[in-house]
Amino acid sequence: MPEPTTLSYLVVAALLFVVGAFGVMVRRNPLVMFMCIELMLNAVNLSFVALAGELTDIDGQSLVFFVLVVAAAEVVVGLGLIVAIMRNRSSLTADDLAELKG
Amino acid sequence: MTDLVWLVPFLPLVGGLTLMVFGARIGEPRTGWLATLMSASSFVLTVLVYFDLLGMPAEERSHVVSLFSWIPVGSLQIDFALLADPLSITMALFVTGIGSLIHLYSIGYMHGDPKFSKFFLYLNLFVFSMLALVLGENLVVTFLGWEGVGACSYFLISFWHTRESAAVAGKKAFVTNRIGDWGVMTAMFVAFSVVGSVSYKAINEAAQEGTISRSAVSAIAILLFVGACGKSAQLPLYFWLPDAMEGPTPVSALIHAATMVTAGVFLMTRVGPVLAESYGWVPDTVAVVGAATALFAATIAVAQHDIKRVLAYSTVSQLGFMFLAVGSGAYVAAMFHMVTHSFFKALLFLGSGSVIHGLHHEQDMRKMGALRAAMPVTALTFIIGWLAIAGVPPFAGFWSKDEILLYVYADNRLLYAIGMVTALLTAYYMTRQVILVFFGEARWHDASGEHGAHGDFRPHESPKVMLVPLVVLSVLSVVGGGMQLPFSKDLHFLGHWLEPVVEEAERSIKGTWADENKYVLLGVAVVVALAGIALSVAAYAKRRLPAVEPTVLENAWFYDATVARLVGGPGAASFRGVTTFDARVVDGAVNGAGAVARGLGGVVRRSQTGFVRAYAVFIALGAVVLLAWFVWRGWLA
Amino acid sequence: MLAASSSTIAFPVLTSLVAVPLVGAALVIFFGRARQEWTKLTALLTSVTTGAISLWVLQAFDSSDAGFQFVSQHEWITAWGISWHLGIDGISLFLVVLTGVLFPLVIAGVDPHHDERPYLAWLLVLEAGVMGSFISLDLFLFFVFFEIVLVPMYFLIGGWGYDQRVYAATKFFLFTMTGSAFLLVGIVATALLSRESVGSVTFDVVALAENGALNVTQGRWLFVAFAIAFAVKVPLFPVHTWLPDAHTQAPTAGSVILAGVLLKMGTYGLLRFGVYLFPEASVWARPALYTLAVIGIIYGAIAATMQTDLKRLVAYSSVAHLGFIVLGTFALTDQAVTGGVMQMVNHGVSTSALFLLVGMIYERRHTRQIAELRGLQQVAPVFAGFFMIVMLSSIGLPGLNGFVGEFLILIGSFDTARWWVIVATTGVILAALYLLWAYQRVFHGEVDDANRGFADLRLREGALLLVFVAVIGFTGVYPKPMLSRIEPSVNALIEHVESRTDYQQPAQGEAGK
Amino acid sequence: MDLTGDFIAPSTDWYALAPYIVLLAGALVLLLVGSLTPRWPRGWYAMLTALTAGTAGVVASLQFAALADEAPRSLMKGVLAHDRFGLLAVIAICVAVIITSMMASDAAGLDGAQTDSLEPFSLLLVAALGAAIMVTAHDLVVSFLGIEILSISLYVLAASDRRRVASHEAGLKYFVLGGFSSAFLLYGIALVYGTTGQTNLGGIAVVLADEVTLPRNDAMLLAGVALLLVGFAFKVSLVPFHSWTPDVYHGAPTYVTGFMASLGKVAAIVALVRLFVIAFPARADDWRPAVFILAVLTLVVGSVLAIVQTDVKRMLAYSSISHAGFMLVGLEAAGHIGSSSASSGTSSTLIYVVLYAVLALGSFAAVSVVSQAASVVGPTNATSLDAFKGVAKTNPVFALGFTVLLLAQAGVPLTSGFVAKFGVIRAAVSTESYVLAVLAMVSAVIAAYLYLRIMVSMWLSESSSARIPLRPVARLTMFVTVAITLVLGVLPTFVLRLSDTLIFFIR
Repeated sequence: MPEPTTLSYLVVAALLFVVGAFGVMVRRNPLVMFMCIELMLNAVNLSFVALAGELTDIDGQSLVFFVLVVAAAEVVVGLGLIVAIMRNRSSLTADDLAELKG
Repeated sequence: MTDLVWLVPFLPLVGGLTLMVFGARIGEPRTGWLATLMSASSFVLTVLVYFDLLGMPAEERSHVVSLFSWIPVGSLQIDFALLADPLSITMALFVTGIGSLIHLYSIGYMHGDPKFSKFFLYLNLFVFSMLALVLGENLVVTFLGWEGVGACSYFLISFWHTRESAAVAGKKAFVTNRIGDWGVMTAMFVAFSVVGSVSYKAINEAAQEGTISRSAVSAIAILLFVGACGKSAQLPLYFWLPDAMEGPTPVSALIHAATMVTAGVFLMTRVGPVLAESYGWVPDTVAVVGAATALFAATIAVAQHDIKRVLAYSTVSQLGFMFLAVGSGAYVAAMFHMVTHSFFKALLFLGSGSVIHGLHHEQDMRKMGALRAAMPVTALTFIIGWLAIAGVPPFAGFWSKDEILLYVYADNRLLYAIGMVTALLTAYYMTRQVILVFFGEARWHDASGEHGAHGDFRPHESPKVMLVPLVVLSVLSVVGGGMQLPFSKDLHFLGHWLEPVVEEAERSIKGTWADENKYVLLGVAVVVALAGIALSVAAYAKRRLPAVEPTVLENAWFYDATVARLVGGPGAASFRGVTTFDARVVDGAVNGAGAVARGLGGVVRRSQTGFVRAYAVFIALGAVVLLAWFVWRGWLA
Repeated sequence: MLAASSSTIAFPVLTSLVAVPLVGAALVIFFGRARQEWTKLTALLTSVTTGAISLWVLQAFDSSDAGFQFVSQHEWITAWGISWHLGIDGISLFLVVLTGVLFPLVIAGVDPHHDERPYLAWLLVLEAGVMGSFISLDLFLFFVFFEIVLVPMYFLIGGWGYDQRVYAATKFFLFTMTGSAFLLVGIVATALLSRESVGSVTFDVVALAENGALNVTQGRWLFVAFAIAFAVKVPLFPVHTWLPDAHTQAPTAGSVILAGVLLKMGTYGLLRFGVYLFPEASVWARPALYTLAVIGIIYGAIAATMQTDLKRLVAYSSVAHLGFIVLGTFALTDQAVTGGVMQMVNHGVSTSALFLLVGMIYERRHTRQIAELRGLQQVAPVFAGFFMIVMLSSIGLPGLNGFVGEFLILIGSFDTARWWVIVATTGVILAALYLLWAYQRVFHGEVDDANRGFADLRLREGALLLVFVAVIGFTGVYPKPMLSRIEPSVNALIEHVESRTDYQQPAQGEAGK
Repeated sequence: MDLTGDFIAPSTDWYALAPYIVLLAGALVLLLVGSLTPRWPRGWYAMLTALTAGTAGVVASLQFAALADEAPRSLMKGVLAHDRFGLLAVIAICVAVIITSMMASDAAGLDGAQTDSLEPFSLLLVAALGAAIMVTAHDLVVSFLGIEILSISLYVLAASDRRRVASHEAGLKYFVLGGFSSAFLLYGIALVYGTTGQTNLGGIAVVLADEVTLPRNDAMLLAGVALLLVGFAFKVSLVPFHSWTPDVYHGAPTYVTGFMASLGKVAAIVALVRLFVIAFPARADDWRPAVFILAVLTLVVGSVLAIVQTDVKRMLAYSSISHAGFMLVGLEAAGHIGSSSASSGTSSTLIYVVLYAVLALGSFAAVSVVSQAASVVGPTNATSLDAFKGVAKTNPVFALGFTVLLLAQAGVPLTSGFVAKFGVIRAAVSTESYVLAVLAMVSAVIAAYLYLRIMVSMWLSESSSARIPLRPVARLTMFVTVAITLVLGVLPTFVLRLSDTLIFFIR
């Protein structure tokens, strides 16, 4: 079994990213949408690592930590919002929130 | 003395302006006398100028008085200048003379009219404009008068504007005249373009010396003739004149018989050299149009019942004669006829006015008859006028008409024939009028019912102030012919007087058959005139012949009606079309643009569904497109 | 050349022409609240002062000097090469005077129905804007005034107009602004493209015109950009449709100002900037503009004939009249352009008077529908008399002002635009048609009960109209003082064109045509 | 890898960092002290916030002034730029914070804003910090951090109205889409990093300057650029990445909307310009066409959608989009690297966004004033066009002020709005992109209809409501913004002088 090259990592990352993007576009459950966004972010992380490896450059590796922190922060806020909204209404899909339009 | 010629138009202007401001305060009848005084004094002035000119050697009888620089821009230098020469003074003489008489007459005729002083304001303004027209040194000053008389005639025709017909007639006259003005203006443009000046002197000289192309000359001539057709009511623009009879009768006498309508003839005479130097077809056109109008109008006059309309059509017909003369190069004859015509036609109109006045504004000849007893002076004077226009020697009309026909014969036999027929008809319908009005049985008793004003209805003779002008004019109609007698060169007083002006253009018939046998032609003319009278008498007095008054003639060959239908039908329709086009298409496009923008917004707006997923899709699609572009660029690199 | 002479003087006359009305507006707004009764007086005084200044300018104007006079130039936005540059020459002189005289008359003669204070304030702001656009010699400055004028006019129409006012005001604003969109781009491009030839980026009209060296393509494109904006303002067919709505819906004062001076900003712009900055292009574009102008003349007249609303009728007649002016402007002969400039003023006077009269009719009868009016001459002869005189001036009767301008335009354009002139002259017939017809329907005939109560002219109205009639009469009989002041500048402008193009003004009178 | 090399701490220029530190400190103090002490009297939070922002602003201004004669430099090993270009933005940001905090405390209780608590204020400061980092970031990663700091606080602020569902909806939408776009942005960073081995803007520029990059890498690099553009386009709300804007602007409390429209715009556009002009000049020919298309789309769609709205907040949201289009016109000009006037594009864009920020603050302040009154009066949609009917009758001066702001947005001369537009158009023309210039102006006309509609309902419609109570803060805000609008409109020289020096940022 051949050693995976940088390119293959990048391809995987790209696929993950696309999957995540589609998730955001098709799913209605806000929580799932968050996860998809997380997926996209981590796909990017993967490519960061891969590229950093190819460039033999430590910065790329360290970038990942920034991203992780940011992602964590986003999740906190997102969940906070969900909770706030759930307080008013029992069940929630993203499509329920479509009063603002036009 | 001639330097004071500017006072001639100035006085009536002052009179007019005075009446405009203080007219109401001065009041009847003083306003009338004031206006008359102004007009009369300018007549006196004109006479003085006339003698002054007479005192000079013939070649110096052309005097320019420049008052001030009117429109000076670069190469275009238009002065407000007056030209005192035999032609203009001749015009000025009978304009002021007859004008004054008619002012006088109006004092009686307009007595008691609520707008008495306004009437005289208009009359004075008219006299001013007419004088500016004839005395103008260049086309533009003439045009000032030209438009001025148009405006005044508009005011005076629609003087009794509460009558719908009067209002319409006034507007019709003005607009029709404007069509002619298009010609005059364009002529001025051409003249300035090729000659570099609009003064008659410059234009005529340029035409004679051939410094300008013949086509340009012809263009100027024909365009001016278009204007003349408008003003002088020639085919195809004649139809406003009969309607103009809506105005008070003095107006018809002054404007629509004696003076304004002759302006066209005057203008053509003024630019005689231009007409003479232009291509042959131009004068021919003038002559043909003149002849055609003369005949056409005469036939119509045969079947009219309105006492004034008969005279109106006869005026058109007589003007036709004048153009016939001009077209045949007989300028002196034209002027001669213009003057005599102004005498007897004014006389006839004032006479008819007197009749109308006496019958309490009855104009239908079928409701008249046997008035000679009731109003003897009017009858007598009217009969003199009739003899004059019918062409019975030795009355004025005979000589002038004969002179015209003399030249026409030399020029073109066919036109001569037409002229003769017209002369016959003229004699016929004028006789008819005289019989219907003054002879036969009185048909106006039954009119008393309709005019049930006073129980026993009696026509009465008009006051002195109206009769004096009649008498004066009738005298002139008798002796007027003396101006220009055919018997010997020495008797061509008018001819000699006008020679310096018209010699260039005047056409010599010396040695032609017509000249040798002019007495034969004289005889023929007399015979024709008497024949016409005889026929008429037979038809209307003796009842031996049926009175021929077909509807087609009564309705003026339906010419007017046809024009009206064209204007009212296709004309109005096309105008409405343009207006709709403006509202629907042009403005529609504007509002449409707005609608499109809003509509577009409405459509795009739907994409803003409010669903997060949808928004995400937009972003993703946008991203894909951008990626595609950039990556493609990348591969290129 | 135009730039040659510039007599600078101590007191900033022209600046004050703009400043005084603005100060007046401020006073009206701030002190008017405290003293209602002084509001009108304040407005009147300031506008009269402005008028007086403009008249002083007229009197002090040196008619032998073709260049710009009373020039005042100060730094403004130096970073962009923009300066406060004002000047006046024969072309703008009478427009300035007209503006200066018209506003006090309107303020004195016409009262708003409500909210006098803002109304007067807007009028004064409008005056400042109009004045500014006639005297500014800096493209940017001109644009500022040209554009700022929209705001007060928008509020005047929208605030004090008739039932359709909002639609009309919005249409007016957006339509004109669309034109300005092109104008702005054009202005900037002109300044930047002439950078090298002029030496620096400047919006100074004189500098650009004298030293600017645009190549043919640039010149033509820029000219088109300018022309679009001005064509809307004039308005030329087919971008004229805002005018009838604006005129009809505007309050009397609005219509008067609109017809009197606002439209002239378009024709003036075409002459001052179109021709002066882009000689080659304006020679090139002449056929197109002739055609549009002549279409406007005939089309406007025809449309006017069929109107049922007096104000709309007058509005369309304006389209026709301004057609004449544009024709003259681009005929580029001494007579035609001079006539055009003069006709700008004439039309300003006559049409303003017409709108005043129509306004008075509306005051009395609360309708502008021709069909509802009848036989007014019977009950109001003096009123009818004034209307007649003004109408005849508009028809172009010799002896009144309208004739001189129209005649000069046509006779001057005949050599350069012969066939167009021949067609345009028929407009003279149509003018008589639609005005006389309207007059007949409104003033002639037997008066009916609805109109029997129609009051004749009141003293104030008479005094107001008398001014107009006096001007109409005087300029008709003795236009020389006016022409002699206009002509030198026009001459210089045409020489400017001749020196930069192969166009040569035709010399009349040489044989053979 | 050699880990033995001794660690050298970066020499830190504390003074230059002062603005960031002040803002951060302010936020923290507010949080700690505020939560430890009992509730403060109303207005104190706002006071402290304003004070903090004020201090930061003053410091930034001093630094800005100082930079007149010293060369711009980079901080923290070149991750932050210390140049006038950034500092002017920082100043604008601080002003935005001051005004917004005022309006926020003014809106307390009303308009649903829970601004009697302290969170919003600390969030304002945090957002400001993020924005400040964004506009000065000279490194992709730092830029990303700045964006996230700003965005996350904005998410919360947008949702901060606990009673109105609309506010929640706005928050959630903004959050989801924001995260989504951040992912693209981040991916872009990754690819650029992967191809150039650099995250430092200057470094990237250096690498791209020499032409030895493989085709594959070039495609990949440009893909990265594309994704970066997507990320920023979302923040700047360019069509078709704009769709969140109207909803969020509409749903968020009005003072937050004003904050987003001013501070958010400034931060995003400045960061975008800096990134493209500094990092990718070598690829200008690739990204300029894309910017061109985006500009046209944004201009047209923004104005066309604006005129069909019936809610003033949405109207202004869409108009902010079309304004973004105008800013792109400047960026497009800046993309003509060869041209001598490319720099005018850069500066004109910055000037435009700063002046627009002032207008937006003023306009939304006016909207919140009216909407507060309306929401007190009745249940009607507080920000609908009807709420403005006849305002001129009841509050003429206020109406006049708002009208000035609207006319300025429409680009009427003698207002800052015109100066801004003129600058951008001038830049576009000087780089001979006439088409874009004309399109921009025409779309401005379309947009003008929108402002006219608001003016119509204020001036030309019959008065429905009673007189609107104007609190001193609202008065002050309106006065200041209107004054700036007019003064800079009549005498823009000051601004233009600056604009010449703005372009000397570090490379």
